[in-house]
Amino acid sequence: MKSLILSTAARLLMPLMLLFSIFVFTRGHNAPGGGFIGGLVAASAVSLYVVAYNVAAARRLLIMQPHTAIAVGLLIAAGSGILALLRGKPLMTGLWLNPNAAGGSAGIGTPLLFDIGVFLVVFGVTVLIVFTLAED
Amino acid sequence: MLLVNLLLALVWATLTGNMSVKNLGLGFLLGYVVLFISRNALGTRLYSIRVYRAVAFLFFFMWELLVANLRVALDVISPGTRLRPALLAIPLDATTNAEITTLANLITLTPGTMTLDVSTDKRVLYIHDMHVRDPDGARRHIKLLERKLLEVLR
Amino acid sequence: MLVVAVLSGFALAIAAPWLVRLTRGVTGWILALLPFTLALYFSSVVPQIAAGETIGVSYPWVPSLGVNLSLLLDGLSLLFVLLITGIGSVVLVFSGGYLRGHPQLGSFYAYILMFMASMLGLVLADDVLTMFVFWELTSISSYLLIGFKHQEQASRTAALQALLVTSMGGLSLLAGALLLTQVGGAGRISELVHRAAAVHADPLYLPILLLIVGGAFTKSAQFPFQFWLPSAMQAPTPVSAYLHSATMVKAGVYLLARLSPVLGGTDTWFYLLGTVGAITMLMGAYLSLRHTDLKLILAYSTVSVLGLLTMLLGLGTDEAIRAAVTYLLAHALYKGALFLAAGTVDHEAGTRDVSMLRGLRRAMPLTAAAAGIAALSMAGLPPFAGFLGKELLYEAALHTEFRTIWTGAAVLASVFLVAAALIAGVRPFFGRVMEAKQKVHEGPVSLWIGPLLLAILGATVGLLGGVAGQNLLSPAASAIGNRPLQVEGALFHGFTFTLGLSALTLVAGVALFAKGRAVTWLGHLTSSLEQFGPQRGYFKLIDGLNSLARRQTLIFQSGYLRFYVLATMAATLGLVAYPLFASVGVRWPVSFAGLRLYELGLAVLILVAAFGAVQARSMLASVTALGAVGFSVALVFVLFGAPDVAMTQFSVETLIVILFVLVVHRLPHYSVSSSRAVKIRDAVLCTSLGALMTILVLAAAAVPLDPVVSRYYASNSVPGGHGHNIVNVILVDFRALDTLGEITVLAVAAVGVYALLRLRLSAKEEPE
Amino acid sequence: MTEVLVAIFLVIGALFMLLGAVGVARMPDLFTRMQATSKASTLGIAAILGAVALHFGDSLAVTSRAFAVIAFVFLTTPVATQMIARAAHFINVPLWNTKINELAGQYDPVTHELHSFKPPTPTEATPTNMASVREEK
Amino acid sequence: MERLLVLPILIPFLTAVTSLLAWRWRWLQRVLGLIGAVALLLASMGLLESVRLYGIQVVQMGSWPAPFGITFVADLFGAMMVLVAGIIGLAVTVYSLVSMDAQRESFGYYPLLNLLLMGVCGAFLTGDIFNLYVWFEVMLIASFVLLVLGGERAQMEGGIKYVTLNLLSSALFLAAVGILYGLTGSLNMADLARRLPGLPSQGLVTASAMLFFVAFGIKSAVFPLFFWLPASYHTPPVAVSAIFSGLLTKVGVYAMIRVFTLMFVQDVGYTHSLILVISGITMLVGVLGAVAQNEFRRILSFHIISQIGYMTMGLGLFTPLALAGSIFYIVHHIIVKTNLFLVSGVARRVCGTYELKHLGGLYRSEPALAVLFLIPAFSLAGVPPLSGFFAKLILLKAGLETKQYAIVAVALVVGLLTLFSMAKIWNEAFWKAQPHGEPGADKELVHEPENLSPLNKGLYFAPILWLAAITVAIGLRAELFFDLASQAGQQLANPDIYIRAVLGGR
Amino acid sequence: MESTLAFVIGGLYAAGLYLMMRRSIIKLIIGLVLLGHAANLLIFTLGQLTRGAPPLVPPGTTAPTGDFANPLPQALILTAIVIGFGVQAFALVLVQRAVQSVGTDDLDQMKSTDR
Amino acid sequence: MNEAVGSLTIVVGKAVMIILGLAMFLAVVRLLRGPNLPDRVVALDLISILAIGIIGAYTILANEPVYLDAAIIVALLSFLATVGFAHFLEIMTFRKRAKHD
Ligand code: NA
Ligand code: NA
Repeated sequence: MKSLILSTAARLLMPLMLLFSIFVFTRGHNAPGGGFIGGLVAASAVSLYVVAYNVAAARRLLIMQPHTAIAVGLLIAAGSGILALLRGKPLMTGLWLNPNAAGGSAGIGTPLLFDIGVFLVVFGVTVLIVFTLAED
Repeated sequence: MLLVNLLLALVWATLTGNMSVKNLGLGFLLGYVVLFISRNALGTRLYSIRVYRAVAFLFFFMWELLVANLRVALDVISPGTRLRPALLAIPLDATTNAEITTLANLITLTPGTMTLDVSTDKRVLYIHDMHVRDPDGARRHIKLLERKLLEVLR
Repeated sequence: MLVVAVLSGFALAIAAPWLVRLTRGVTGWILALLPFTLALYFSSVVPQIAAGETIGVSYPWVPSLGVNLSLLLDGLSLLFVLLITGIGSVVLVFSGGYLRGHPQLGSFYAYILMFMASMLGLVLADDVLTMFVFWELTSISSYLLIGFKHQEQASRTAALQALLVTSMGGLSLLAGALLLTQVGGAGRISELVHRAAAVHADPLYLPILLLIVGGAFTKSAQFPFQFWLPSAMQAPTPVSAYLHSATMVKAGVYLLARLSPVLGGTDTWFYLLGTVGAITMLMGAYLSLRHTDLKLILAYSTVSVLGLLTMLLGLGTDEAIRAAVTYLLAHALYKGALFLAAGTVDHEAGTRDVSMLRGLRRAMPLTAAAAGIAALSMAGLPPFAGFLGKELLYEAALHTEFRTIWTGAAVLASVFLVAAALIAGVRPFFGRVMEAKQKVHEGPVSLWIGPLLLAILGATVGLLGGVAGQNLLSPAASAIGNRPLQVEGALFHGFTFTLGLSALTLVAGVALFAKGRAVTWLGHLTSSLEQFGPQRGYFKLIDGLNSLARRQTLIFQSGYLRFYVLATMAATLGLVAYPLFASVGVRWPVSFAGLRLYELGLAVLILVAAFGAVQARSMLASVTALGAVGFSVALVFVLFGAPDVAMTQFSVETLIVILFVLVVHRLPHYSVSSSRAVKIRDAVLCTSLGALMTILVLAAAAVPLDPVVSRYYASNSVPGGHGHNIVNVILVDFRALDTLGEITVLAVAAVGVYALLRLRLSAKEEPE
Repeated sequence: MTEVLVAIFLVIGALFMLLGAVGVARMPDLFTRMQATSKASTLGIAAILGAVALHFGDSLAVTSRAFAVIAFVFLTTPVATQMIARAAHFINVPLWNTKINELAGQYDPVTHELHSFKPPTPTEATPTNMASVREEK
Repeated sequence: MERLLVLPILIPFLTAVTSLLAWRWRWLQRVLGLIGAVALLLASMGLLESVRLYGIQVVQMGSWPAPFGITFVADLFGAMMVLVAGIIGLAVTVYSLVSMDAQRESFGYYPLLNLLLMGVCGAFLTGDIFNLYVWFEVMLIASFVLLVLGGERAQMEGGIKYVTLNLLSSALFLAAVGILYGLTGSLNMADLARRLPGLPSQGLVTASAMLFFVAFGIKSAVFPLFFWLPASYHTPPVAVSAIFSGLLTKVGVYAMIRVFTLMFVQDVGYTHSLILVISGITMLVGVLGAVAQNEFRRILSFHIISQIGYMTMGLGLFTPLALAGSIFYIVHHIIVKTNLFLVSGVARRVCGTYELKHLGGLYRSEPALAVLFLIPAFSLAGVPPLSGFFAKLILLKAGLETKQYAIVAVALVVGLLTLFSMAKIWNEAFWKAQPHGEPGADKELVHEPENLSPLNKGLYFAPILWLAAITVAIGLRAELFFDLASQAGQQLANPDIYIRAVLGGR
Repeated sequence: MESTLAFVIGGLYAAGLYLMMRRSIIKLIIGLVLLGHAANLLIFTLGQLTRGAPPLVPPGTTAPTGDFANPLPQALILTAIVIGFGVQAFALVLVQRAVQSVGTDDLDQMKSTDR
Repeated sequence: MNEAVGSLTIVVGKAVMIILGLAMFLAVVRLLRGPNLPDRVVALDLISILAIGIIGAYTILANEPVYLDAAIIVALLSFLATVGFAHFLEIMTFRKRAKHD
């Protein structure tokens, strides 16, 4: 049932898609993109693998199983907001390592952390749905 | 492995449009991660592809594509008259998955022909050809393409 | 102390089930200590009240709503309180014997104590809403007691009937009470009394009167609500004696008496209460002769007396009020005794059918004595209390407008009641000894002591009428009349016209009894037909209600999802379109200025693709069309400066298509389709709604929005949010909480998909 | 100069894509339609994104991304085409005027494995009739 | 203060996420669920207390000032609703510990329950109309999954209707938000309240108000938008029914009251009169629906609709007293209705069915349950001195004061019919002896009756007792609750208080 | 373009609702997806349309120069799209399970829980 | 529009948009007409390719390179959609056949 052409192409396409997903994700705060699209593209890469091979093979690729990715993502997203709470500020207040830097180069901040959470959740959710449906 | 990783770093740098050492380093790192993630996906054979030759071949091929497209244009405008579609089996000399896949893609991109599938034992390629007057002639044409490609790849 | 009196009953009710377990056979005696003690206490304040004083307490409950736990002890409530506690003691003792060994005895005591406490609260309440609270509690406890033999269908039906009828009245009373407090400006009856004139003058007087009287009539089984009371005889006899004769059914009468200073004295009051009372009196008296069941005879005679009391309150003259309080006391005593005696008879002889009961005098001398004395009182024979009451009744009837009517009715009813008294209280004990299935003998002391005490008390009241009149009845009458009224309670006033009427009544009654066999048999034949005028109405109403409910549910809850969607859409259309078109000044300018051809093309494309999704005949074809719609919509986002949205739309669209394919490829084909007419109807409705949305958008687009919020985002995105993509900064910073919710939705959806596909409950392990 | 080149590339690309679309609309059967789209559209993409690369020629980031798109489309379109063709075979999509069919009967109807070509025997030539899978009834 | 205001969403969220991480350890999820429920209750109590002491509480998420950032606001109404959610959350969690089957538990029941609570609390606290939409969706999707978790056929069929109609509602809600945004450029509800009166075309505002009405009307199941409720509420496990019955429709009512007191008060003559009429019809249709049913949970489900009518009646009357009545009624209803569902679950456990025809004998076999049924049942019917009586009393009083006699009459009649169907359940399930048919022939009897161990019994009865005690307490200490409700009603009737708390003196 | 999109929105609503009133369960979901598009376009249109100027702050500056598209509706739509994605995915699987357990896609045969 | 874009580009760009729109229309016609599912899938694939083209042209027209990312997304994902479609079409027949045998 496997298509040779597809599975061969998938080996090349998947890393490219993953790379693009990271690219889109990291640019997100300053250009179109972000956690959601990044997560979706990454999940699409895994989905392509599911189509080209099967779920079991795709599952072996993952460092983190989708369930865990969802929970960890949620935790990171909420945690980035709670950090502010612990610092006595309202929930979701952005905290930056270098808040006074000019023009968008403030370095790492909790909103970026938040976006990582979004990435993980979206990735986990999409992969989980695709896996479950494809295995059914 | 190292080669592919470097290649990915380069792709990263071009994507981000920043060729600085720092960005290349980041690209290398990311490439490493990506490769780690897809470690099972990449069989060993992929590494043997000489990427630059493939790229060169691709540019050559694009030219042929452009020229021969006119023929398709004619077909599209008057489909009924000149079409002699046929489904043909082409015995393969290409052996590796990468070779077969590349050949299959090229056949599809070549006007008038289109890959349908590869037999499970990888010995026959099935194609669709729109202008078959002589099946063996058509087969020969494809074999020519295959030979050229294998020259590049091997 | 008043509060303690009320609350102690509730407390003891909660404790009763445990007490039964602890004290087994003598629980009744122990529990009776409470009402007995209370009776003693209330007796001790009789002189105080007789002197015209009142005892009042008020605790705030929900003062903001005007609901206060205000209790007031005056002459009228004292009379009732003594009846409730006194008869309550007797009934508790009786119940211990009557229901000896019954497995549910604990809850029986609980209910009856709860009832007693509620009834005390009712008659002590000075606040109309407080009174309502206790009023409802009496209905509830009555319900639980009528259904005491809960495994019998008849008991359950009767209980429900009583509950519904009295609760209906209760709600009527509630509405009336609320209006009354609103109109009268006070919730306390003792204050409302002073505002009677204002209440009478208010346009809401008639509704208030009707609502409150409605409550009273249902509770006191007045025509046409009398039917629940005979059904309620399904309850154990002590309950019938206590609730459905001596106390609860008098709550309606009490209410009328209590509020007569506020609402009484008008023509409406006079005619309404007088007429209904008289009809009830006659009907009850007549029907009491049509039955052979001892309890039913007594029940109908109770109905009759309740009508009589209502009539008297309606007449409202000094004589009438005097008569009312006297008759009330007399009736409570003799009817309580008769009911309990009937219970003893039933308990010992195994039947309540008066056509079979004979000659029990030998076997049950004490019970016979109690019943006999009570019956004579009921028949109005001197020197018993009943005689006093009847005398005063005739007196009142003779001294009121339309006196022939009142007097005639009173005499006629009394004649019937004499006969009924003899049938129920005398005949079973005399004559040949009946053949019984079981050996008949006198019951234990708990069974006979109660009726005997009550009967003797009735005789005593008659003999010592002056004392009772002075201390109990006069204060009560004064409270009703809101003016000093003396009840003398003398047995003999000389050979007056009323005495003549009394004699005539007795003679006629005895004659009726003697010929009673015929009457009884006639009653036997027709009882099933005649009894159920309103009764049938009730059942018809319930049936009608059920069928209306079923039909309505079939229509609204049809199960057709498309009907639900249709109804929802129709509602939306109507509700939204009306204000939009009805109000002036809403414009929806259509302008195609500056439109580019490719934009128009894209718009057409979306619509064509959507139409394709509608028309597609296979699921996957719809899915491809859907994909086309999604891609075109994404292009709109591209054209108007929304790359983030476009990218998201493209990827989501793709994934949705993939999911559709993943799912649809295992589904069957479209198997069904609606008829053409249905399709046209739906299309028309949907097009209208679409047009409505178009108009809304056009109209809203014509109103320029204030860009201040967006400008704030633009100017704070880099300095505050440290990002150049404003949309992304909104998502992860300005409105990050939305995004948090959004990923939560995603996470739940994934868990849902996972659970839906993986969790297949095995047949064994059903959900709890 | 660049502007003119951009314009030319744009027009060529657009025309190729239109050609592909006309092909899809007009060609007689699925395979010939796929022939039309797979070529015309890839070439069209190449031309249009080439124009993009030219237009933003001084920005390496943009140019490289434009080429990335071209490369990706060239990489993926044939694969996608092949997948559709394969599926179409199992659905038994009718072929227009196709005299020579060496693929017929080569798919194992149960395992979907594809045999190497051997001349069809009469029994094997029976098409795997999947009428029920075809959508329109 | 700022922490208190966000705890009601953070606690359930963190509980859910940690439970997700503990996916494989069911016992740990149970423990976490219990801890989370207790914590939520404590936090909600603290929140109400601080609102009571210090007035309306406001937090600007991300420190972005209103109307630019998302505002969380707790006025008395909101805080009371959160408290009730906490109460119900704890009751249902404890009940679930014993009633929920192991399979559902290991497929994410506790995380889902907590995310539902998160959505509910978020909806009660947010001061931003789009954020409200988001919380609605969180609540909705969690409820979808809870409803169909287990995948039985009835769950599927009910679930389809529930999902479809609620998504329709969401679509309308979203459109309404879009229109409102297009008219004003703002999403902050206080800001909207300030801007809307100044718009040139009030007809458009009213039209979008009606879109909101339909959207929230579907969620709160008013006539003629209630169909999803009776189709689905009786299909999931009883603990799920219980929490749905308590909280879901009330979020719709809450939102309706919120927008129709804060934002849409321009054309009260049309909007609120309409709400009043619809309330009356809703009461009647709902209670008649209940009369037609013969299954414990279906009866209860239809009563929800009927009682939604009472809640919106207060909004329709639109006086401070009436609003207080609505609030009082909502709080009362949530506690009582949840409790009745919990009771029905025990009845099912003991008798093996929800069908009245096959139920019976509970009066003898479970006397404690009988008492614990009567309390909420009579409270539901408005029998004094329980909570339902005062709830109804306030509404009646408000109705009479505004001379809306028709609605008062309807409310009274519906009260009687409610009593009727509660008595029906009592008659059939408790008083009647349990019928002994041939066991195999009973299709409804899908579950073998069983005896409960003392521990299980305790876990079953503890939440029922807890809720019953609250019902009684509300009745006996009605002044306290009415005082709260009327203060909350005052706040609703004077939106300026809210607006000033959010936007400051501007 | 606002007027044009207004008609598109109306058309999408009409099509979506029409599909939701059909008997086939899968059309229900397709209808829901169309409704989602309609709502998103509605927000987009009413947030005012600006051609070709994404709300990005050019590098090196702190605020966008000149005309730029309104970012807030875009953020709202993004949220709505993602929520819609989750909900639709779930609904889709629900439909699949419903069809499997009832054995048909005919909604008219899924009414056992109403009566 | 942006002053950095010459008038020729604008004219050509708009014309190209219209041509591509026309192409899109043809693709949608095929999508709606079928007659078989693979025909529709091919049409959908063409639509996404056309979308890439439109985005590319618009990138020039609006002189806004950020749209290119959208084009990459479409290229990556539409491929997945087509492949997925084809794959599950095949599975569908596979299952049916397996059931028959
Ligand atoms: Na922030
Ligand atoms: Na606008």
